[in-house]
Amino acid sequence: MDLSYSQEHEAFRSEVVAFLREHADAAPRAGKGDAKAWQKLLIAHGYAARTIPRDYGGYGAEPDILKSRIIAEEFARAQTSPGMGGQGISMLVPTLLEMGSEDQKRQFIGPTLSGDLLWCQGYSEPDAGSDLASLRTKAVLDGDDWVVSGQKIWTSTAHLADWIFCLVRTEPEAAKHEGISFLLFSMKTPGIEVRPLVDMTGVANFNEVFFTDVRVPKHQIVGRRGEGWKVANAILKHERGSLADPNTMLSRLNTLSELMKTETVDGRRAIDDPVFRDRLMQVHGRVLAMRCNDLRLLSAAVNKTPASLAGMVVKLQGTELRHELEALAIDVMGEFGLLYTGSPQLRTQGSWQRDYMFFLGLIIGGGTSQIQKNIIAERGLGMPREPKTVST
Amino acid sequence: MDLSYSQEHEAFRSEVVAFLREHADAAPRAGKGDAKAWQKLLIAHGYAARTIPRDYGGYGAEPDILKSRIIAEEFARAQTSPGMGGQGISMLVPTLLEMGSEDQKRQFIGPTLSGDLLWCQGYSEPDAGSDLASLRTKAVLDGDDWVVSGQKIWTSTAHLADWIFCLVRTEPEAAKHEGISFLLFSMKTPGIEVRPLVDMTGVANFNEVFFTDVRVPKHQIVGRRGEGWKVANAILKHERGSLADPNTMLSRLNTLSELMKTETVDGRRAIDDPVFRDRLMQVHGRVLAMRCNDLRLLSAAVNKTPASLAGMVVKLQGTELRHELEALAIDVMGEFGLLYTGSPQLRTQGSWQRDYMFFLGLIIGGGTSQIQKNIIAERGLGMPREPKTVST
Amino acid sequence: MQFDLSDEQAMLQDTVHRFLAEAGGLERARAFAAGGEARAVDLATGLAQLGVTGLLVAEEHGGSGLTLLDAALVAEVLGRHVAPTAFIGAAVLAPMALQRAGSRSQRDHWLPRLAAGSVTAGVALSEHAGAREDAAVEARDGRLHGRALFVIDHEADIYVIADRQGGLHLIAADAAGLTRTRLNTIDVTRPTGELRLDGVAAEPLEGANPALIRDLIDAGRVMYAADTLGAAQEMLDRAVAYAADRKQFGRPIGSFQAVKHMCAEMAAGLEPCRALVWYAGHALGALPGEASLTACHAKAHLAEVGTMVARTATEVHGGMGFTDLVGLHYWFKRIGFNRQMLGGPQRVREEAAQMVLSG
Amino acid sequence: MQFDLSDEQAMLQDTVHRFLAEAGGLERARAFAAGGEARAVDLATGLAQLGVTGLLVAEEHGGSGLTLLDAALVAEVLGRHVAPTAFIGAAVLAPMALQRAGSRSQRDHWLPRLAAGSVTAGVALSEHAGAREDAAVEARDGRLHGRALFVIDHEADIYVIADRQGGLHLIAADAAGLTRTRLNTIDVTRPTGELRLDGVAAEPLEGANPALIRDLIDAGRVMYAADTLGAAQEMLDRAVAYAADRKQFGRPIGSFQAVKHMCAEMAAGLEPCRALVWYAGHALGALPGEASLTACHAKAHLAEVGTMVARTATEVHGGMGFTDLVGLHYWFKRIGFNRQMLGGPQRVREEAAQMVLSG
Repeated sequence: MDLSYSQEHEAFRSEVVAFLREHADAAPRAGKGDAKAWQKLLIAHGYAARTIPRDYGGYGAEPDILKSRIIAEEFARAQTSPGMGGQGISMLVPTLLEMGSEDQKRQFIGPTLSGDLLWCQGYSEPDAGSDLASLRTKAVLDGDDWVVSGQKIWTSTAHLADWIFCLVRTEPEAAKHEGISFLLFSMKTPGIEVRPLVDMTGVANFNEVFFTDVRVPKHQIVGRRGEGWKVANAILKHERGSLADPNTMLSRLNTLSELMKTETVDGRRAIDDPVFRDRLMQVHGRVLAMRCNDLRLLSAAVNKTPASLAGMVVKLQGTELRHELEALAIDVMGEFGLLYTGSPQLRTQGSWQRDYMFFLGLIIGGGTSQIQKNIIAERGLGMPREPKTVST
Repeated sequence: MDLSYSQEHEAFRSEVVAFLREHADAAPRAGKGDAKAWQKLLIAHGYAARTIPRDYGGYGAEPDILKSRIIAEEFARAQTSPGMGGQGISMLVPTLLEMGSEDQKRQFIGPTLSGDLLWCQGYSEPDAGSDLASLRTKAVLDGDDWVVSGQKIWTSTAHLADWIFCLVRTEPEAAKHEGISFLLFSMKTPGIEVRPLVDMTGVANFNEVFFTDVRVPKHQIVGRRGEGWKVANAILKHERGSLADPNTMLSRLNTLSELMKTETVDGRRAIDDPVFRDRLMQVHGRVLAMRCNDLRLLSAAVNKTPASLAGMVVKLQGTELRHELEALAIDVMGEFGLLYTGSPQLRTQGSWQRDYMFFLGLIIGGGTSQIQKNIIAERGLGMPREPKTVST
Repeated sequence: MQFDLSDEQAMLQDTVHRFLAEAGGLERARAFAAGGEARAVDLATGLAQLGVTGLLVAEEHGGSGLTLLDAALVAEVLGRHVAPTAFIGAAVLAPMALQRAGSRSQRDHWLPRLAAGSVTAGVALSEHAGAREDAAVEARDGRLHGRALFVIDHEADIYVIADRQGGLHLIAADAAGLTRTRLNTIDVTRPTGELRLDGVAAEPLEGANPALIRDLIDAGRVMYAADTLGAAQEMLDRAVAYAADRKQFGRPIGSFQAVKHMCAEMAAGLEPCRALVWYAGHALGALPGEASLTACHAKAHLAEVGTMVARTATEVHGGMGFTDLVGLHYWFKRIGFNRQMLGGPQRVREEAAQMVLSG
Repeated sequence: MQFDLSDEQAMLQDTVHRFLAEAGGLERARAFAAGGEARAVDLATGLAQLGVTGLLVAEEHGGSGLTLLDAALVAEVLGRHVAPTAFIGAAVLAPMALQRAGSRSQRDHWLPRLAAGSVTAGVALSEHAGAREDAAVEARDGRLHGRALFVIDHEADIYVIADRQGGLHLIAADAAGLTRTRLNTIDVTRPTGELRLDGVAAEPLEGANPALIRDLIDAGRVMYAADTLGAAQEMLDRAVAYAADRKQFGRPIGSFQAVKHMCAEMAAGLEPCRALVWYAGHALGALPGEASLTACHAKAHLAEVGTMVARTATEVHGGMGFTDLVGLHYWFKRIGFNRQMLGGPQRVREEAAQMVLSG
């Protein structure tokens, strides 16, 4: 058990701190500032696209999980943008590195990293959610083009994206996991319609995307025909549990503690109410457990030791915990907790209600809690799979 | 909405109260006194075996749910034994009335009611719990006898019982629900061994019963060969949710409130601790809901209106609620809550720990919570049954 | 002995239910949410014609003189349809206050108007169920000063306002010195607001006293509990229907045990709530010794069960439950609103504890 | 940066695990429960030989000078085997107290004996984590008066006793004026008791002070948390194994989604607890600023998760879990015992709140 960092890593931390001291003013804030210039500066210093080969527009460093963590920690501490995110950078780039052709790597990775090419992800469909492999958007080869028809849903940045990486059914006769291919195409291709999908928070965080005879050049496929499921799973491997980040939760909890010092009922502060204190401490204990679990996962990654169950539970526990943290805040505020966008007395910009709902969305999205529990039971605990059912 | 009783019922209540005033001293208490004489007195006055025909040893009154309730209420208020219970009286007698032959009714009902014949129930087996219909205790016809071999479990009064009503497989070739028969036989028959089954409370509340070539005269069958499942379900209909009785829970809650006035930590009474108060009130609210639900069920029974879902949830909710009530009491007592049989400082005879465990047993027994939820979903909410699985 | 709804009560619920369904149900709430209307006039008019506004008003004043239990039954139906209409303030608390504390002439003047729906009343008494930010109203020399938060049925013509001492007062919405601010909450179906009173001329209800305020709060709490009962029942029904319809892995998701058990847990939690709300509604008029306690328990318990159902029913709907497409969030938010109004569950339980443990 | 067990630590756990398994595991606990033994001498001897009793004792006194994290890892294994043996008092708190507060001669005399297991020490300080029935110990003129409840490792040769002011004292089990009473609890594997002190001659540990009492309680709480971690993990493992084995409706019950999800919920709750216990154990020695807070959270959180696992694992076992046949209740009761000792979860959370919210 050793929570200290080596001299090399401490030196690296100093470097990052020095960089931030010098340059943080140039970082974009609250949607203002030159995000692309900042991204280029970060790549040049190795604080973004750190381990992507230089040939493809990255910084080309050896992977070092602790250095990545140090970068994340220091940028968070300085409340400075850690560069661009999004599904192109976090999911497509690692996948192309693993499964893409040399041409695809050269064509797409650089512009994606620099922010010149924004991506969205075309996975889920109205009838293919938990059962993603049953997706029905089809692509039929016609001459040198795939002709794509169908509908996607939950496409988060479809209205902004330049391109889409998309799962389509190309082999209707094959078994369901083996008939899928992975296509890349421009969102400007004729036949694509994007409709915003308003959710319970009142905002269109997602879109529906409709394809009508969208023609995609034959070579814009990653992997081979019918290998799309394999490619998609290579992507899933790179999806992060960052939405349930325990450090974010801890800082959210601190914000709640501060709020409890100012909210009063009949002149008494919420923080002095033993029942609220007890609920706050219940949440605190659970957040600490997730934070220690996160430390364990980091350590396991650094030392390449297995911690599979500890990783599997993060999404389930983290999203539920965050939802409950927000629920506690609403109870603490009582009727003030009901206020939403546009109210003058709104607390913390209405973020408690918004996140209360948004994290319910996250409990559901990216594999519902039910699917998560199946995975934990079957892959984590080795319990027997459900027997095949007689199809009806 | 009318919670008052009619004049007839109020008069009946006065009668019961008068009876109790006059005779309660003769009732058995804490295992002492002449239970059989008391039972006969109750039957003679119609306070036990009330609706059983006189020909079979009952009182022969018309069914009147309110009168039954009044009897139960007043006997409980007077803390006087309401007569004999047990599976013979509560389950076998109604079943014989519905499915038994005239000879069986005349032979068994009277002595059972009077307490001269004690019964136990042979249903569950080690490998047939939730899936009761897969039971394997077999009975083979040999001349004029059934020859019974196998094992039963969870047989609660097997060590005291004179006779057993027992499910056995008589048609091994038939579908599993159709190969079962319902036999009655003496526990003194050679080949029966009863072994007490100690449970987590430290007491043998149940037994295992082993049958080795037990010979049962052919005519001691209720219904026909292979009709045992039907007969058993007629019995289940008569099983009561009395174990989760909300009035008992309310009185238990009052005992807990009193306890909280005397238990202290660092000199402070538990009742003055806001977190315990809040937990107590959470339980109180839930108990009240179950009590109102019980009133609704009573009213529905009186007025013959349906309240099926309200009835279906009683076992699930009641046993869980009671378990939590006991858990709260243990937390209130802290380390004193750990004490068990034989400790000088024991609170309430150690009943909190005992019932905490016993009600966990009840959550499991008589259809686990998982089975209860299946029933509520499928029969109560009409949700689709699970598809048949390919047998493996 | 009958612990059940009478035929008249079942019919009352059915009548209001059919009216709201024909008025568009969820779609009517959506249209209201889209903005532009201060009040849903069609609903207000229709409900007035059905006698809903005059439910509690005596027959001599043009109402039907029904009980608070009947009002709770209507609240349940309104919750079921997320009806964007005034009720708990306008049709329950204001008539109750006037009837119990108003002078003969006040009753003769206002009750027929409230019953007919030609006047809508907002009610300001949240401070008696926990004052936030030290809001309070003071009455001095026939004028009101101060601030009232979370006014029920805020879009009104007149307001019934409780002062700090337990007095009640009537003011007009256009009175001089009154500043009205709409407080936008998650529940867009029930306008809520703040009143700032800067020496507003008020008409006192002379018969008011703290006991009446207590009764008003009890009644309001049972109404919110009943509204949650209706809203939660509707969410459960929709979850069950969706689970039967929606297929994944080649079978209805309702055939998966996990989904089945989620629905069973909702039903097991919710079904006893129905009897609790009935009992609490009945107690308001008929069992004065139990009314406050059962009102607290109904409010708190329905808040907890409602929250569980709101979340679970949304989960059963999967991603669709998170979107605006099926509109499930209207019920979700209404249940969330009911949870906090007139005291969140924890506060209300502490009130119950004081009754039980001192008694 | 390594947040994981070292090879030595893994080996320590494995050694103790193999010893306890060979000693009979559950069957050894059963035999102990059947009565007749004041102490399980074979286990005490074996663990002493493995160095468990001397884990925290410095090498100069015949121990191995390991850390409180190592002690927590051993506590986890003891919980996993419901081992009927002294540990938290005898091998953790008593050596800690002597090492930190004893004089040179006290240390030289007692520590080698504790390390060798030739002397077993009970520890009485529960009153500092919430005095029940106003129990308390007063020290006057070198003698102890009063009453100490819930003595840890009660079947002992000597006792370390905290007085009301935060002083610590040593007495012999056969001292004049001492009345020892065994308190029978649900957990038959760990004898607990009451001491009545009627002017008992005591040897003070001169270096004692309230800060040390705080440290002892922190350490004790982490040990109970670790014991629960081991016990709960064992219950989960047994539930998973039982569900794979037990067939109903022609399939292993573990293939039913309801059973699967019960196991998944146990795992999801329990797995992060492992890291929390590691961290809290590490903090005891290495992170003084965080030790008390993480000890409180580890104690309270493991109490809650442990209770959930204890109940759920029993349910997965169906009726069999309720019987004595599979002995699951030994873990159930041990988890229940750990929950209350040195402060139930709610009290411990209030202590945490005072640290967090005043800080």
